[in-house]
This record gives sequence, C-alpha cells and structure tokens, in this order.
Amino acid sequence: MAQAMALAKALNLSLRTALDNDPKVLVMGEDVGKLGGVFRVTDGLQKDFGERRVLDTPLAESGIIGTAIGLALRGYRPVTEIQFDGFVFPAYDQIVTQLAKLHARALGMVRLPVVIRIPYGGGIGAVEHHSESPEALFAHVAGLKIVTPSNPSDAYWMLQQAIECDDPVIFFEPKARYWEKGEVDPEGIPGPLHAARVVREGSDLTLAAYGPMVRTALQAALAAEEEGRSLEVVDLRSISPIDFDTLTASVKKTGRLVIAHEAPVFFGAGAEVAARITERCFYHLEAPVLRVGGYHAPYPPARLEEEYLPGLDRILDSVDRALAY
Amino acid sequence: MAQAMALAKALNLSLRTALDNDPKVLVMGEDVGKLGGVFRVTDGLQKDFGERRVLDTPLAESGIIGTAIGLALRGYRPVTEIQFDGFVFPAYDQIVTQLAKLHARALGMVRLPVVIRIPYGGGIGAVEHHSESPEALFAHVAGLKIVTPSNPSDAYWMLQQAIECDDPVIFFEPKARYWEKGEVDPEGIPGPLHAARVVREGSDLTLAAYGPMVRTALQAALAAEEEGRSLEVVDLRSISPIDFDTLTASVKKTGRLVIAHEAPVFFGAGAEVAARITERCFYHLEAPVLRVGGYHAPYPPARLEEEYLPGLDRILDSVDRALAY
Amino acid sequence: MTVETTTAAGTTMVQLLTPEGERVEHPEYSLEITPGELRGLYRDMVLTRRFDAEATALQRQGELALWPSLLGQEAAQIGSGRALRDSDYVFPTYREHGVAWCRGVDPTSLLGMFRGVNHGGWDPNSNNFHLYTIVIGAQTLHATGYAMGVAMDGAEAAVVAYFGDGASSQGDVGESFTYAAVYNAPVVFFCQNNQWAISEPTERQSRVPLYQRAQGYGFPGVRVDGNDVLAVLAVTRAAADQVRTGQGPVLVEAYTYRMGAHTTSDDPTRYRTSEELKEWEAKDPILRLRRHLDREGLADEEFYTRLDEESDRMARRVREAIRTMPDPDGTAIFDHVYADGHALVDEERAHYAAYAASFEEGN
Amino acid sequence: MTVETTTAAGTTMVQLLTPEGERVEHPEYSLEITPGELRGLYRDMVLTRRFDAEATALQRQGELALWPSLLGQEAAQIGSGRALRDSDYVFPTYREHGVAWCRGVDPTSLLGMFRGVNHGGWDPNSNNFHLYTIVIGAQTLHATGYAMGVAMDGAEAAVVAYFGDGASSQGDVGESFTYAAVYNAPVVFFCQNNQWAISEPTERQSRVPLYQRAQGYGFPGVRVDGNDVLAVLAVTRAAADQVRTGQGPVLVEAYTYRMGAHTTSDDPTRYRTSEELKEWEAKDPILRLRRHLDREGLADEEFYTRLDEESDRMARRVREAIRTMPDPDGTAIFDHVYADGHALVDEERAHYAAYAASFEEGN
Ligand SMILES: Cc1ncc(C[n+]2csc(CCOP(=O)(O)OP(=O)(O)O)c2C)c(N)n1
Ligand SMILES: Cc1ncc(C[n+]2csc(CCOP(=O)(O)OP(=O)(O)O)c2C)c(N)n1
Ligand SMILES: [Mg+2]
Ligand SMILES: [Mg+2]
Repeated sequence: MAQAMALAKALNLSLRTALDNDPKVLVMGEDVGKLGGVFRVTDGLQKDFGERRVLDTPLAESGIIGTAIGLALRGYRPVTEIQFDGFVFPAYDQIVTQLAKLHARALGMVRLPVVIRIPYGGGIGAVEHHSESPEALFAHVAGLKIVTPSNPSDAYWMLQQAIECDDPVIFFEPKARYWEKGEVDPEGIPGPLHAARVVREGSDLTLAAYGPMVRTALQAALAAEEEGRSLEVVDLRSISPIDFDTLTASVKKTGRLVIAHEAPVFFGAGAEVAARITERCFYHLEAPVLRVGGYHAPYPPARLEEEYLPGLDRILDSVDRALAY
Repeated sequence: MAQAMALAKALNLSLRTALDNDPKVLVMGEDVGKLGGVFRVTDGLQKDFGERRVLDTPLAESGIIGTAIGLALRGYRPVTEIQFDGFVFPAYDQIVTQLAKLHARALGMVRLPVVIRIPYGGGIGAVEHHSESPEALFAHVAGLKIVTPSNPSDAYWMLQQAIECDDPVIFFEPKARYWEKGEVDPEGIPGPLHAARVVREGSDLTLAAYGPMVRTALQAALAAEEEGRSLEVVDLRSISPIDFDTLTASVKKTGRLVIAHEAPVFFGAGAEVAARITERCFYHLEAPVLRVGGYHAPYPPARLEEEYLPGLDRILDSVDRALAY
Repeated sequence: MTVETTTAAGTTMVQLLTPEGERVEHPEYSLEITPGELRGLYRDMVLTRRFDAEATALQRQGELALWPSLLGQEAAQIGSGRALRDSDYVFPTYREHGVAWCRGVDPTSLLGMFRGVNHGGWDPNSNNFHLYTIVIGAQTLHATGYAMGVAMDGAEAAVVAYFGDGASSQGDVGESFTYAAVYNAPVVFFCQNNQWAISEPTERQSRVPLYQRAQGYGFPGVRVDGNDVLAVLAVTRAAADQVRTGQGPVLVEAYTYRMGAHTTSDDPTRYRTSEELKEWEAKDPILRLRRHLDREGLADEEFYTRLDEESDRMARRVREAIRTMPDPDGTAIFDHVYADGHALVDEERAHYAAYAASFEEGN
Repeated sequence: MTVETTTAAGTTMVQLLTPEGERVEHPEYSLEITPGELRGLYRDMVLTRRFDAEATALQRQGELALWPSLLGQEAAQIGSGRALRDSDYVFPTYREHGVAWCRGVDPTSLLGMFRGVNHGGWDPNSNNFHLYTIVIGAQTLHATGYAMGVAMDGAEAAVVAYFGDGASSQGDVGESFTYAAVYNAPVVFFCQNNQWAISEPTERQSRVPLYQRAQGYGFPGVRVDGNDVLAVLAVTRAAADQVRTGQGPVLVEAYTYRMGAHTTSDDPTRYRTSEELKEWEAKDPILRLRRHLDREGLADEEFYTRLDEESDRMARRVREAIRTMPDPDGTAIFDHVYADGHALVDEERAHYAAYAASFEEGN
C-alpha cells in the first residue's frame, strides 16, 4: 500500500483524505482553488470538493484566521493556508490573541480545531519574505501547537493528526523539501504527533534538527561518520510541545548536543532546547549545547542564503567544537 | 539637580525634553492627547506642544506603526505608544516585516528612528491582554532594539537614548512600577543604553532580571542574605542586544545563574540567556542556569496572577535549587 | 422590507420615537408593537441600567477590578437584542451587558472577568452569545466566519457583530466587511457609535458618518437613533431579516452616547464637557420610552413600583452572587490551555502542584 | 478642477482615448497635450514594455530568479507616473517598473532584488521613489505617514500609494484610508485593478467597483480606463493637484489588465481563459496610443525606427548590466541590520568572517 511520493503530494493526499472523511473539514486560503496553491499542495481539491469546501479567500491573512475562528466556533474544522512564512504576520494578532486563547478564555467550552499550514524556510532562491522560519514567534505563545514534518510520510500523517486535533495547530511545511520523495503508507499507523524521532542512532553526539534541516543533519552525520564520529540524529517533529524525553535520553547517552535550525539563533528554538536539556542533563553534558542557525539579520537576498543558512559545513564545525570539549 | 519622581513622571519629563530639544520628535498613539494616555505618561504634552506634535491616532495599531514608518521616512522621529502590551499584535506585521527590515532593505539608505513605547507586565489586577510580557516575540527579530528600564532614572535616560537612536527601539515600560519613585538627574550623564548593570554585588549566585522583576530580584537578594547567601543582582536593561559580557563576568565570579522574568519561560528571554551563558561559562557553572518565569498558559485572570507571576518565593526556590547543585 | 442604503450626503437617522416620547412614522421602518411589548422593552432597559449601576457600585466597593458601563446605550442594546431570534448568534464587544440580558445570559456571569476570576464566564453556545472580546475589532471577523458557516449549513440565522465607533478604524473590521460582502455572509454589523473611543471623539476615526462605510464595500448601511429603542428594534429586525434571507451583510450604526466614563478607570472630565453630557441626558433612552408610556397611558404606577422592586431584587442578587463568587484555584491556570493536552503544560501543572503543596505542608 | 465622487451605482470610467485611438472628451477631465508629449508617453510605454520583456527573458535565461511583469499596465503606470512632480513621492508595490522609469530610477537597479543580490537596490530619496514592498498593502500606510509629514511640513507635494485590487482587502489598506481621511493627508491612493490577484479575480475581493471604497471613508474615488494613458494622466494630475492643495486623499482606480502571468513562476492557464486575454489584447494600451498617433499623423516612421533602436540599446544595456552585476559579499548579511550597531550582530559578523577565512586559508 505504501507509495513513493513527493512531500507536497503527500500533503495533497492528506488534505484529500481529510476532506473525504469529515464533511466539516474546509480548506481555505489565497489561491488554494483553481491554482491549487502556489506550491500545488491543494491541487485539484476545489475541483473535486467544490467551492464550498475549498475556499479562495480575499487577500487578507487576518481575515483568513479570523473567519476560520468563526467557522470553528460554528463546528467546522478549517485548514487554512498562509501562502508564505513572511505573510503570516498580518494574521499574528488573530493567532496569538484569539485563536490561541479562546479555548482557555471560554473555560474549555469552545474548541478551536484550526490548522494553519505555512510553507517555511529558505533555500529556494526566493525574494524577501519567502524564506523565513518564524516558528519561535509562535512557540512562545501558549494555546498553540506547532509541528513540522521532515519527510513525506510524516507530512501525510502529521497533517491528518493536526486536522483531527481539537487545538489550533500551526503546521510548518519545509518548502525546500516539497519535491523530495519518500514512502507514504496511508494505511499505516502513525506514532504520536508530538514525539521526536531518533532518525539515526549514534554514540558520540546528538544532533537535533527539524523540518528542512533534518536532511542536512543526516548528511552531516554521514560526513562525520567518515571521520569516525558517530552522530545520533533526532528529528524533533514538534516544536510545541518539544519532546524533551526523547532528546534527554539521547543526550544522556551521547553527552553532547548540537541543535540546528534555519531560524535565527537568538531567541530561537535552540535556546529553549539548550536551556532545558542543560537543566535535565547537567551532569551528563561534556560540552555546552551548541546552536547552529540563522544570524541575527533579516533573511538575506537569495545569492547570500547559502552563507546565511546553517549548512553541512557549519553543522560539522559545531560538531567539531562540541567534540573538542 | 536630581529630583525624586515616579517612573511614569520620569517618562513624561523625558518625552517633554525630547519634544523640546528636537522639532522632529512626535508623540503619537491612542488617547495620548487630552487624556495624557491611560497611565498619564503623556500628560500635558499635547497642551504644551500642540496637536501637530502630539497626535491622538485612530484606533488602529498597524496604522500607528505604519504611519510612523512613513513619518520617519519623511525625517520625523515618532515616539509611538501602544496602549497595553496585549494590543501590540495588530501592529506586529508592520513592526517585524517593515520597521525592523527597512533599513537593511534599503542598504542603509533610509533610517527608521521610531520608538514604540509599550507598558508591559502584570501585577496590576487588570483584565485579559493588559498584563503580558511579549518581549521575546520581538527579540527574535533582527532590526529591532529592545530595552526596558526598571527605575525612574533609567526610564528618563533610556527613553532619551531610545529617541536619539537611529534604529527602531521597542521601549517596554514596567507598568506595575509606574508609581514607584526614584531620583532622576536630568543633567547627569547616562551610561550606554544597552549595558546591563550590577545593581547589587554578591558572590554565591547571580540573579538576572529586568524591568518589573528587578525590584523583586533585589527583594530576593535581601531575603537570601538573611539566610547567609550572597546574591549578585544584574539588571539586564536591554533585551536586544543582551549585554552578555557583564553577565558572563558576574557568572564567572559566582558560578551560578538564575534568571527571572514575567514572560513565559518556554522560548522566553531566559532560554537565550541560559543557552549563551552556559556556552560562555561552561567550566564555571556549578549548576545549570535556572529560569523562573510565567507558565505556558495565557496570562491568567487577575485573581490568579500572584500564582502565575514569578514572585519572591519562586525565585528563592530556584536560588535554593541552584545552590543545592 | 429592505434596509435601504442611505445616500452619501445624508446624515439623517431613523427615528420612531422623539426625545419627548412622541411616536413618529418613518417611510421605510414601521413597527407594530403592543403595550405589553413596550413595557417589556422598558423593563429590559431599566433592569439593564440597574444591573450596570450595581456593577459600577461593586467596582467602587472593590468587588470588581473594572467595569465598563453601558449607561446611555440601553436602547441601542435592548432594541437590537430584542430584534433577534434564539437561533441568531451574537458576537459582542465588552460592553454589551444589555444584549447579554436579552440573550438570557445570567447577568452575574458577566462579572467574573471584571472581578478577575475568569476571562469570560459563560457558555457561548447556551445562549448563542459569544464571549466578550477585548482586542478591539477582532470579533467582527469571528462573526463573519461564523456567518459563513451558517450560510454553508443552509441555516436561516443572523449573526450580529457588535463593535464601537473606535473599532471602525481597525483593519480587522475592514477585512470583515470584505469577507462578509464577498461571501454574502448573513451578518449584521452593529456599530454603537457612542461618540467616544475612550478620550477620542468619533472625528478621530472618520470624517463621514460611519454607516456610510458599508457602501464602499457594497452592502447597505443605515443610521438609526440609538437612543430610540423602537427605531433600533425596527431597523435591526429589518437588517436581521435581510441577512437571514441571503441578501448579504448590513451595517447598522446606532447613534448614541456613552453617558458614563469609558470604564471605572477613566476620567472623562479630561476630554469632554459637562454641557455635552447634559445635552445627551435630555435624550436619555429610558426617559424617552417612559415619556411615551406615560403620554399614552400604557403603564400604571403599579408597573413602575413592581419594576423598582424587581430592580432591587436583581441588584441584591447580583451583590450576593459577587460576594460569594469563589476565587479559582491556582491550578486553573493550567486548565483549558489546550483541549487535547500538551506535555509542557502537564509538566508545569505537576511542578506547580508540588510547589504549592510544599507550602501547605508547612515547609 | 476637482475629482468628483462617482455615484455609487455608476461603473463608468473616465476615458479620453478609445481603444481605436480616437480622442474623446470628458466633461470633467480635459487634457491639453502637445504632439511631443504624446510621443513622449508613447516612448515611455514602449521602453517600459521592452525593459519588462527583457527582464522576463533574463529570468528565463536564469539571470533573474523571478520577474513580475507589468505587461498590459503600461498606460496605468506611465500615465500616473508622468502626472507627478519631482517633489511628489511614490510608494510602489513590486510591479511599478513603469512608474520607476518615470521617476528616473535606473531600470537596471530594479533587477537586483529579482536576481537575489539585494532586497531593493536604489536610494528611495534620490528619485522620491520608495523601495518595492512585497508584503501586500503595507506601503499604503507608509505613504499615508509620509503624507502626514508633508502636511506637517507645510510642503506642497502629493504622495502616491500604488496598490493592487487584491491589496484592497488587506486591513492595512483600510487603515490607511482612515488615517489619510482623518489627517487630511495629501495622498493619492492609486489602485491598479488588473483584474487578478494571482489566480483570484477581483470579485473575490469586492462585490462593487473598488473606486467606491473611498466614499465610505469620506473621500472621492474615481475609476479611470487604465489602458488609456491620456485619461490616467489627466485623472492622476487632477488627483495630485487636489491632494497638494490640502483637500485630502483621493482614490484612483485604474481599470486595467495583467496581460502576462502574475510572475514568471505563475501559470495563468490554470485560472483564466485565452478569450479573456484576447479581449484585453484588443485594448492594448500601447497599440491604442499608436493608433492615435497614426490616425492624427503625429509621429513618422523615423520616430518609430529611432524608438526601436533606443529600445534595443536599452535592452542591451540591461542585459549587460545584469550579467556584470556582482554578487554581494557574505558579510553583507550583517551590514545595515542596524544603523547604530548591535553587539550581537558585531559578534556574529566577526564569527562569520573568521569562519569564512578558515576556508580560504585552505583549512
Ligand atoms: C487592539 C486594541 N487596542 C486598544 C485597546 C484599548 N481600548 C479599549 S476600549 C478602547 C476604545 C474603544 O472605543 P469604541 O470602539 O468606540 O468602543 P466603546 O468603548 O466606546 O464602546 C481602547 C482604545 C484595545 N482594547 N484593543
Ligand atoms: C501579506 C501578503 N500576503 C500574500 C502575498 C502573496 N502575494 C504576492 S502578490 C499577491 C497578489 C496581489 O494581487 P494584487 O494586489 O491585485 O496585485 P497584482 O499582483 O495583481 O499587481 C499575493 C497574494 C504577499 N505578497 N503579501
Ligand atoms: Mg465608542
Ligand atoms: Mg491585481
């Protein structure tokens, strides 16, 4: 039953399945209809499910999330799309002051099963605002759940689970990986949505990553292997909550942790991971947790993104530094 | 020349001085005119400087920041007010995609000397959205500078410096401390805007705080002293950048660090401080950096805020835990 | 009956009852109403005002941290609230105590958030009355989305989004107009123009009457005398009928006045004159209906006496309720952050509980 | 001359030149124009289109990562751009290559951001032409603020905010209307309604013509034939005069058509018909003026030949410029993040430099 398909296609299939299974599921966003989204993730959905289920919205992101909240209050399960990472901010107020808080505000009496799909990350040679990684700006906010798949199978299943979840979920899609293929088994049984996964075992150092960086982390582990170093790679998969148990177990074993993400290091996910893992593994750490990520600068023009993004070399450099302690 | 005055009054004096000194300085926001702001920080300014310099804006925060950007491009230096922490989010897009990035986008050819004053923090018994501490949501964004005074003298001088700065500065005002008095010497010479300050020397543990928590930190140091523990208290003053040099020097001396803030711990400023100080002081730390702060929950109703906020007891508990390592 | 777009230049408003209590006719809005219904509206307004006054008093006594009074806006709220059906759905701001009353929400449950024991203490779905929204304008999009859902369901219900004159400036309100128009959503945008947004007069928000805003988005807007409960009832009823029958959104601007302070924290003497207040006191919505009842002989002394007694009883009930309203337990901080759980919240709850217990054990 | 508010029901638009190139009169908008000026406008449009085509070709050749073509919108951009004075100030979206041309911005400097070497490569203040803004609608508030500053300075200048039909839905655009109206700011809101926001037709944004939006905010709106360069020139000139003389904002909706794809990444066959495209090709703005010039005998063959040569030269110049456009140095990441410095950026820059150097030393 497993099929090889691209990550974008797995998302498409997942949306299709959700629309099929639950008449309350809606897909809404800019250009999600006839165009099928700028990345074709919603390709063909409006044709098959109609304009009532798959809505091209006006060009207003606060409106997308604000009306999705209203639709959720009416009993729908809107799966919204924000066209690119850098365009989520007009909706930020609705997300953090309303969507995130309404369940608590209502003492649990209403539910907000809204999914916000956001293609994120760089490496695609795009213009400004099309390559950002804003996950930290949401993770700090209670009431939201944040996940990000790194491969087609997770893309399929995690989106299913996000849609089924009764809480708002921000679903960050690694756009640079949209066209990478992998096996998807729509009849398989998924693991928990918020569990991290050890994607490669190792003994010398733990390398944590998520989303688009998981592939790079695996490449780094391969490269390190050639130099006789055994890296354990952990795909965090969930940013809120973070599965610290899996990470702690790994770090207690390896004694070292490097965390890589595209987002700027300053106040990024790596800070939280470093702080908490240091607290949990204080006596096990042979080196400080090192962070590799974007610089404290706006995401640069495309011709500089290779310099900006934490690539193989910079990860290996940090691995070396951590191992040198 | 030094006078004792409340923190809110020091801010008022500082705005008055800036309006006096530079005809390009404007004050703008909701209710800043006749009302003098809901906290009276702009009291009397419109009367004395006129409606052209002190503008009551329409009720639209994105508009406040968006037009302030335009005014800055025209050569003005707008000092904007966001009425309460929880109401900054409608302006979030203008702040992070425009204000923060325009100088870089223009390769330095335009300057954005915009100050955003935000009363922040809890402990005033207010309704929802009036007690939040969103500093981490801005610190992650390059292009912004973020400062927060803890006392009247800093309030006066740091606001002067923020207004003089050619970069956008978010100026977080500890609203729970508005009515606390302290000496202000408008003829003194201020230190650097982004320097942390050791506000109490000690040898056993460094306790870092900022804004409204500095007073609590000092109280904790006093209480600890009674138990024979010598706490060094550092007022960070600046959140972006953070003066890690001062903090590092302190931690290298004491070997322990607790950082306290009202904002939720998860992805908060404490995470960045913990990660970086652990890296810088790895061989000096006798205990992991411990963080005390808000929980991963919406800021609670007022009757629960004492439970939610990191008060004296919770700080001391963390100090004890850190000292127990 | 169709709500007609008022011409761009016109600033006339629909009125069915003069400030002197005289019934007047309007070419488009007629209203058949029985004496009993008139007394009912009067009762609603009186009880609402009494509740509001009691809440203000409770704030003074320290029982509430804050109270946003609706004083002066009773007609706008009762008139619109009574125009609705049970199956309609209301998205209020934070000042719609009168609308809440019409929806059947227990008044005391409105007090929790202003006492600081919760952020909204009623079940939105038991009375189709959403929680108060403090972030200005945000609820207009929720109402629009809800209304889109109503239309998708093929249901016949009106959704009402209340908002203020100040709120009209927020981007969200503009977006909600766009969405409602484009999706032909059954939503009545009900703007209570009470002349002030805290200290800012309506001219700081718009240089033309607010009801005209709708035109530019392609749906009708109408201004009604917000201190005339009959006109508000008639206009809102027509608007709700119109949206329920699939004709798309309508904007109603109820032209009224906030006679009290913005909230108990506010000092309106800083920004407005006592003359202005006096002028509006003469247009008091309750007085106006009273004059009508009296001039037409539609209510006797016994009615008023009974109503006074009922008011006293309700005030007493509110006072008692507030004084016995329990503070939440500390662990409530962690309840309902998520519906489906969150590992970090679980961990923090456990940590908090252990920490709190350490005190109780006399640590 | 005053721009008049068009009536709510009317969807007529101002036209001075028919698609067949015939000059027609309009009761409110007259235009005195010399043959030389007409040829000038023609030249502007032809060069702009050629530049645009060249940029599209360069994208195909891999020299640019992306290009948003203005094909079809030349009249809207040249007509409005030429209506302005040097002291006016323009806030464009990302598609105003023709306006940039009128402002005197070197066309090649527009290419940097689409090549990926910068985020905007010209000095906004040397030609009073702000950088392109990609976040839809954000610049309308910048324009409004800038215009507020113009008014504060007592200067006589018009500020022009360009935006699209899609952008009209953004909250920021609504807020900019509110601010401009309330502060009576000298801003012309210039909406190029090119019928599409990527794949969404204008009906997804509004159910009434967009120029009507202004009325609801209390300022005039006018729809002009955006493929008629003369009408656009006349209407924009009138609008700019009006705002310069302190009469507050004006909205101009230029009704035009995006003949190309949204950007080079887009595939318009997914959402629109070739018939539609053909229909609009018949209204081509350049052809229209050419017909006029020819029917009136205002340009000879030599003019066209010279213009072709000039186009070729400019295309060559653009090609050469792009091919020699240097990539920025890696440290440029850290330049200009702040004007006054930032300790963390300094630290990261130093770290980056050391790290980069370690490779060069053949580490
Ligand atoms: C986004 C946002 N900004 C600011 C505030 C602070 N605030 C609370 S009420 C208010 C004025 C509201 O005026 P209006 O919309 O006319 O409603 P009214 O209070 O008159 O009923 C303001 C500015 C807020 N609650 N939300
Ligand atoms: C806030 C935001 N959301 C989404 C986008 C993605 N986007 C780029 S252009 C565009 C359509 C714009 O349409 P319109 O305003 O009509 O301008 P046009 O492209 O037709 O010139 C969209 C949705 C964006 N740039 N900014
Ligand atoms: Mg009001
Ligand atoms: Mg368009």
